Amino acid sequence: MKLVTAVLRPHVLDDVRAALVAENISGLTVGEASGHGRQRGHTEVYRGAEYTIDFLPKLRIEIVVDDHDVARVVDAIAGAARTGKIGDGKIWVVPVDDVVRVRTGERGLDAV
Amino acid sequence: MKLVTAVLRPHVLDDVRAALVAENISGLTVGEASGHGRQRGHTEVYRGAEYTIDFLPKLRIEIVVDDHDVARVVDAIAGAARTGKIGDGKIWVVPVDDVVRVRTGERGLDAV
Amino acid sequence: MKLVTAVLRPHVLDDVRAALVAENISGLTVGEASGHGRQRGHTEVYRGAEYTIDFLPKLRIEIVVDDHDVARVVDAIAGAARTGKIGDGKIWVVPVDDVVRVRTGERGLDAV
Amino acid sequence: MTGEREDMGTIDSGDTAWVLICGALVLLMTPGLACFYAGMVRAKHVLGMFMNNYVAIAVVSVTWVVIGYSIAFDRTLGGLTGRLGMAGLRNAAGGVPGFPHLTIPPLAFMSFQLMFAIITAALLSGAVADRMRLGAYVTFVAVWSVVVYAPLAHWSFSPEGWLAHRGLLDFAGGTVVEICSGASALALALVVGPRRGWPRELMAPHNLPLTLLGAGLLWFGWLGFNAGSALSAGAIAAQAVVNTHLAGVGGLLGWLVVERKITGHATTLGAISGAVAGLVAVTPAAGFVDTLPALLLGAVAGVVSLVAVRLKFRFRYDDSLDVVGVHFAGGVVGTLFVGLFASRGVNPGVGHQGLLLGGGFTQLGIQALGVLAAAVWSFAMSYLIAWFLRAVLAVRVDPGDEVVGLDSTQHAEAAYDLGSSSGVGRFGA
Amino acid sequence: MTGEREDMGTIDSGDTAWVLICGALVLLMTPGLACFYAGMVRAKHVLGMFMNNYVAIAVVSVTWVVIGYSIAFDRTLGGLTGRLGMAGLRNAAGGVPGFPHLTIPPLAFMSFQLMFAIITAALLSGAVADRMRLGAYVTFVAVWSVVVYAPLAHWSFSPEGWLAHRGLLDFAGGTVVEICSGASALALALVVGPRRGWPRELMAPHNLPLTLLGAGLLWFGWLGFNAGSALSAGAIAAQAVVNTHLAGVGGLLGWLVVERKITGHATTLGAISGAVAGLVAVTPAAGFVDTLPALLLGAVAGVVSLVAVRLKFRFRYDDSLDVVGVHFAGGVVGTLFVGLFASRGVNPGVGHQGLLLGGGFTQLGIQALGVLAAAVWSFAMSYLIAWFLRAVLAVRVDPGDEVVGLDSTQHAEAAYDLGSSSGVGRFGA
Amino acid sequence: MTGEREDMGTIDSGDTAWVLICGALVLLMTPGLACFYAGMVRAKHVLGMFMNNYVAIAVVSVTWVVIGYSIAFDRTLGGLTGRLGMAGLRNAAGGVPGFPHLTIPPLAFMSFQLMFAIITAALLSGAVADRMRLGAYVTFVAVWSVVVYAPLAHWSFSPEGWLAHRGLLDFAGGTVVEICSGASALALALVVGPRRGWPRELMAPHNLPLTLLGAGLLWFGWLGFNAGSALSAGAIAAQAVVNTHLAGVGGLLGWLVVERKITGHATTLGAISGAVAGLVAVTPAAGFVDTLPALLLGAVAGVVSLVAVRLKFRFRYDDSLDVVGVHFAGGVVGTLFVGLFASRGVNPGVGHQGLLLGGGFTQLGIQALGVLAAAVWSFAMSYLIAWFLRAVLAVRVDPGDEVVGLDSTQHAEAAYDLGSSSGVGRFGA
Ligand SMILES: Nc1ncnc2c1ncn2[C@@H]1O[C@H](COP(=O)(O)OP(=O)(O)O)[C@@H](O)[C@H]1O
Ligand SMILES: Nc1ncnc2c1ncn2[C@@H]1O[C@H](COP(=O)(O)OP(=O)(O)O)[C@@H](O)[C@H]1O
Ligand SMILES: Nc1ncnc2c1ncn2[C@@H]1O[C@H](COP(=O)(O)OP(=O)(O)O)[C@@H](O)[C@H]1O
Repeated sequence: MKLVTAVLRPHVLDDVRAALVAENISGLTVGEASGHGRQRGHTEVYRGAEYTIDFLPKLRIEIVVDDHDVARVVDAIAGAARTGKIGDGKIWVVPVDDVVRVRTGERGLDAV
Repeated sequence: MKLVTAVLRPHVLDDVRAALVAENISGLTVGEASGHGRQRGHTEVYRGAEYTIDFLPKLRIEIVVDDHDVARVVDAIAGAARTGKIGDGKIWVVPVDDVVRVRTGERGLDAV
Repeated sequence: MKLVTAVLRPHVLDDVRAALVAENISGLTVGEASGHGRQRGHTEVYRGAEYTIDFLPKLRIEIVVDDHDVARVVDAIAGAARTGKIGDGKIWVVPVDDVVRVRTGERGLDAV
Repeated sequence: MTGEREDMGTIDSGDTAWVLICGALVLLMTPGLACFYAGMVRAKHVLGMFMNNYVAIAVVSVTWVVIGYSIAFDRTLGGLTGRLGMAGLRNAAGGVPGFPHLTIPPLAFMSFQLMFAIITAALLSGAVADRMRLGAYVTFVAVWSVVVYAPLAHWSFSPEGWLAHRGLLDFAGGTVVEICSGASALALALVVGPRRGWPRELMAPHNLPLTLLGAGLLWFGWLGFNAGSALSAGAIAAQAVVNTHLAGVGGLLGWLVVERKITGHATTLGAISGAVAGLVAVTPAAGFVDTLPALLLGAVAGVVSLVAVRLKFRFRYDDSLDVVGVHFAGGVVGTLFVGLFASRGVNPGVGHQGLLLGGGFTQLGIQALGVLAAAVWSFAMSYLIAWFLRAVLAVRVDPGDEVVGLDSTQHAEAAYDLGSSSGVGRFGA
Repeated sequence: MTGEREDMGTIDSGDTAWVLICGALVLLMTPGLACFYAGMVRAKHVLGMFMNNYVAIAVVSVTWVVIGYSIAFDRTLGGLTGRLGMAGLRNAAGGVPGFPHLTIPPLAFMSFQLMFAIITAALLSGAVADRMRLGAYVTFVAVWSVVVYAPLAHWSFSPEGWLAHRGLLDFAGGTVVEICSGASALALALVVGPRRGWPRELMAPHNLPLTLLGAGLLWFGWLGFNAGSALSAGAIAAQAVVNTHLAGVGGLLGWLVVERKITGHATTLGAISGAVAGLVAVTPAAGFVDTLPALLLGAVAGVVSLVAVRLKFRFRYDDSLDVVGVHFAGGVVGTLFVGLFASRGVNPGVGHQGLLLGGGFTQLGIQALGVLAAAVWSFAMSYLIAWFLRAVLAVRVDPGDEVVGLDSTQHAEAAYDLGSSSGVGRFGA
Repeated sequence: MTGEREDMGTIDSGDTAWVLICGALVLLMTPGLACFYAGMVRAKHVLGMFMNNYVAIAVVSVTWVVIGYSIAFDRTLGGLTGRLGMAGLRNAAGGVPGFPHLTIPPLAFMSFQLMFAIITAALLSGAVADRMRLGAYVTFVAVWSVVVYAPLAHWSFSPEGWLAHRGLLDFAGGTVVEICSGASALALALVVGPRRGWPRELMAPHNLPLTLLGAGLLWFGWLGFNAGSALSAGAIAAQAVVNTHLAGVGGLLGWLVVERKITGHATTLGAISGAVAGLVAVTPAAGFVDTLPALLLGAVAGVVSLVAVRLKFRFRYDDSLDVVGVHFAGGVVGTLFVGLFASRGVNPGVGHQGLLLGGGFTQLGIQALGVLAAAVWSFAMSYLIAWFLRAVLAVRVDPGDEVVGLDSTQHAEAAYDLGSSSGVGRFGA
């Protein structure tokens, strides 16, 4: 199993979820994050003083998937989240030793 | 070493921490997250318009542990967080190459 | 590739980022977290009733890096974040199978 | 400080204190409205909403002083508009045409009326939340306050205006404030177009406590809005206070009861939306009807508004914060209601008793005329102005900016920066 | 608008303006209280608290107009209750029995008193925060406002009531508002039972700025609450303003100083809790005592409240937001204090000088009787009503809903949706 | 309740109602200021700011009653200070020296003036936000209110004070409130030193809606602040209301227009900063100048303040929330402006017409003298007091505490605990 983590623009969540549902993936966990990269931040002005905000709001999505679903999931996310402009984000994949479903205690693939 | 990540219901934190303390685990990092899975969201009503909220509030706990503590830790968390109702959440385990304690620079097991 | 995750004090972000820039690392993702460990929490008082807050605010930084950058990155973060007092935090390193840049679909090292 | 009281003949200090403080209460309604509205938008558009309300205060104050007041309250030109003899407030301290028995300084009257013009303009911002360019909004409001609002105020509020002259009873602005803001808002929303993603996307309020606090300030201010319109501190003002309050109460209950029946939930946004609808509806009626009718009026308005706010989904206009559903609907209900329940016992200024008090259809007819005139005038003129503006300048922000949010893109600010001291970092016991 | 001032003989426009605006200030206290309370609950119960306050406005307004006012202020039946001759406000505009020299329109008096009934009811919501069903709360408040509050108001506020007749001095409601709300809150809290997890779990305020703002609105409103009770704008009103303010000041300082001594910290919640305790305590005294005694009274009340709010942990009743500790304790202190410092020099309406001004124990005895009567009556009757309600319907929400929060489960809303524009996303310089 | 209106000879109920309610409005300004300021600091220092404002209410109330009022308004000692005959408010109910024709109870005057002293002190907290120890701040304010503020109030506000005697026109405190707070704030900021990390670090407002709401409350209260200073409800009060409002409007527009030109953005913080600057500037002028000059004055002040707030970066004093840039600058502009536009037509109390109204340089000279005297006195004395305090006790919190935040370290509280019910957990449609 793998853990797919994606850091994306905030407003793509709906589209990403729809794309995942189309791949029969419904479980996922989302959190807020701030990202720094090539995308430029913006300027804020308070009483005439200008400040540069370097970090931009991002979503961070985590999905545990079966090994042979990884490619499909990554493609689905990337496809739905792509705007083509700098700042679309990253997806990374990490190996997972084990998964547990808390409710039942099921392990491994059954738990996903 | 392993990184144990648990996505749980928000109100179980106290119980989970107590269970971990009983296992002599005291270090952990917590964050907020939103989860989507089999558990159904709820409906909100604003001036007569109904909206479905698909994501539910969850906690996300991370603990780096020694390899031979993994089983105990996972069981402790799962035991404390289980309500038996859909939505209890998931725990996953990921291999860790190295750990550093920032304060001292200690590495590996000593750093946990 | 590796994923370096660091849990640090909130106010070190600027210094850590500067240290990373010095190492030619500019991409990173940050989130808020709460940490529990040896560092003692603080007390709050509401209408004479005292409560102990066990969790302390932390930052959680994630950086995907090339294998041979890991050591430098970890050292840079640890160096910039160290105050020497309990509660400085942890850094852990996890193996990464693959990375994708959403914008372009680039994979692996090119995507970082 | 002077320490001495000036003697101005007919000036009554109690009446003056009353109207001045009521004017202050009405002024407070605009910041209250800003909170009420801003709490309802999404977190990235909050400051845009505040901005629209605060600039409305500024812009309308200028147009009112420069020319609006004169159009509204100088001697009439055929009942249609005031002359320009009080432009720039020339001669404004001397008296108010049509109000020979005024017991307050004319400037107190002028500024009380100014606050009305402000809040009416500010209400429009709710219909075009989250997308209208500040420059376009400012331009619209400036033109509208002179071309649409001031003449209508003349018709209904100046005793020499054609509607007032025909006997229209509009105590504190059912036509001038409520119908006008509602109809103008509809026109504006139609021309500006819906928010990106509406109605598919969830656009839930980002901070209901702010909205609820704003509603409290509105309720508070409304007592001054309506009862100050008595222009004196006596029995009519007292009746107006009671009626205003009870109509708010009726609206709150009316909305809640029906909402609970329909959706199974009683919501706080529903409660205060109903209250505001009741307060809107009683605005033309506050000093003309008796106590229990006012309570009834509120309840009716609460229910009508609950239905009316749903119409936008059917007719597909994005009146984002329901200016039409609350102010237009409530204003119509209230203005007509006066025709049913106006009572000479409550106010000797009532010409014809209401229909249900045995006065026949006369007053109701006049009220209906007032509704019609105000609605048509406001809608048509506002549509025209908005349409013209859209032809000559950009009325909407860049679509990308709309996604990112008005606050950072238009105003270079962020509403909140709660950092790590909120929520996260506070687990544990 | 009428533009003319009606002449009603004895009506004084200054007094009328004063009482009307004070009534508006008292109305504002309930939204203020809503903020004060809502800021203190956890983020998932915020709207539940607002709802309880806003529906209290609505429900009590209806019961007051329908029957409560008549019970409180119509001609007496043996000093125990008013008759029902003013039910539905029949004849209410004609005058107020026992107030022959009233210089304000009777409806102004009626609505000023209505605002008192509202806030007293709203206070109860603090004792049963985060767990009581809306339906049960509404039912309780409706019955309580008629059966408990209105008769007590008759006893103390109507000159024909038995307590007032015996010479009880209660300027603005030490018995009627403060002791009554405190004792009723205790009864209600006992019957409803504690919050899940109390007192083990941390239940820290979720938004202290909201609470602090609410406290500011309360303080502002309290000036009207107390000084409006003079029913005229003169020296007694001025004295009441000064006393009210200084008692708030004394309470703030009293609490802070002792708190700092005990816990090592001066907290903002402590500061305003002390201020509110001082304002509570001066309520019965504002128009009867001199300036420095008022300051002293506030300080005493601040310290007493600091101690009293801790009692709930000892006696294990979950008076969640300390209605008992602040309002009951403060009300008792203040009502008795009048017996010590009442001064004929300040107010010719004082029958017996206070004990410390050489008037002997007479007034103190009467005040103690008032305390006792108000406390026993309010507690016993409220307990009875609550107990009865618990027997016939569910008074608490489902335990699961209590964990998830009232806002989403009861009201289908979320207080906040600060999304990604708050905090996160704003690192950096 | 008394139900009867006391007759005190020259007391006018309308004037009394007016001044009492204006006093309440001024009281509300301090919680309003607390919101205004607290929204501008970072999320970890919010309660520290609220605390400073609320304790200012308490501390200054005590010093004012004990001795400050007497220094300010008792009979004069050579024009420099009042005597101590009204210490502890002895004889304070009997009259106010220099105000023989007062138509309100002297205690109403006393408490109206008290509110001025409070807000002036509270303003100082903005200059030393996020770093000053509560104990040191309290001590400073207590001493300052007696030693700096009260004498200056005597000079300008008591007709027997040397500045007033020379003909200084300061309607509601351009010297006493605005210049004094600004100059004192500068002294305090210099002695206390800058915030850790200033000016390198981003110290953006954490909650602009709170700030914007606070500004709304300030604007509302300011109408009472300025127009209440007429001490009667008549034409001058009406003029003061109009002028005050229009100056706020002018300031808002002035700032916004220039800001947009310079930075490309019109910000909400800029809008209300300009409005406040306009309100500040009109404070000395409200009852002395005509309507259009007031609007102009506001616009000038808005632009001047926009420039003045930038000076701190050049001269490297951390006047954190711009008390100097807004209040000092605005106060100077407004006080001098009176010398240009003071009009006997508006207020018969004006001795010399303003320069631009043909009165020559006399009044302008007096005004300049007032500016100078107030500025030098306030700055020098405040510097002295602050310097002395720094010598004998810690004026700043522990540097570590400054990083962690005043709220948790000093007050053992957290401003927000929005938990999982905000933002996160609310994705989806
Ligand atoms: N090396 C990295 N490790 C972790 N997150 C990264 C890394 N590089 C970029 N990110 C995340 O991806 C986001 C987008 O990256 P950016 O370089 O701005 O654009 P793009 O992905 O289009 O090249 C960043 O805001 C950050 O959250
Ligand atoms: N494949 C997954 N990857 C990551 N998180 C998941 C996944 N599936 C579920 N989750 C998380 O677990 C939570 C509970 O899952 P859900 O299916 O609702 O109930 P249960 O775990 O009881 O079967 C979800 O809200 C989500 O946060
Ligand atoms: N085993 C662990 N797994 C995950 N996070 C941990 C672990 N131990 C500590 N942490 C994180 O590191 C932070 C600092 O740890 P602490 O023990 O307080 O100090 P130090 O790192 O200086 O020894 C904690 O607040 C927590 O967020």
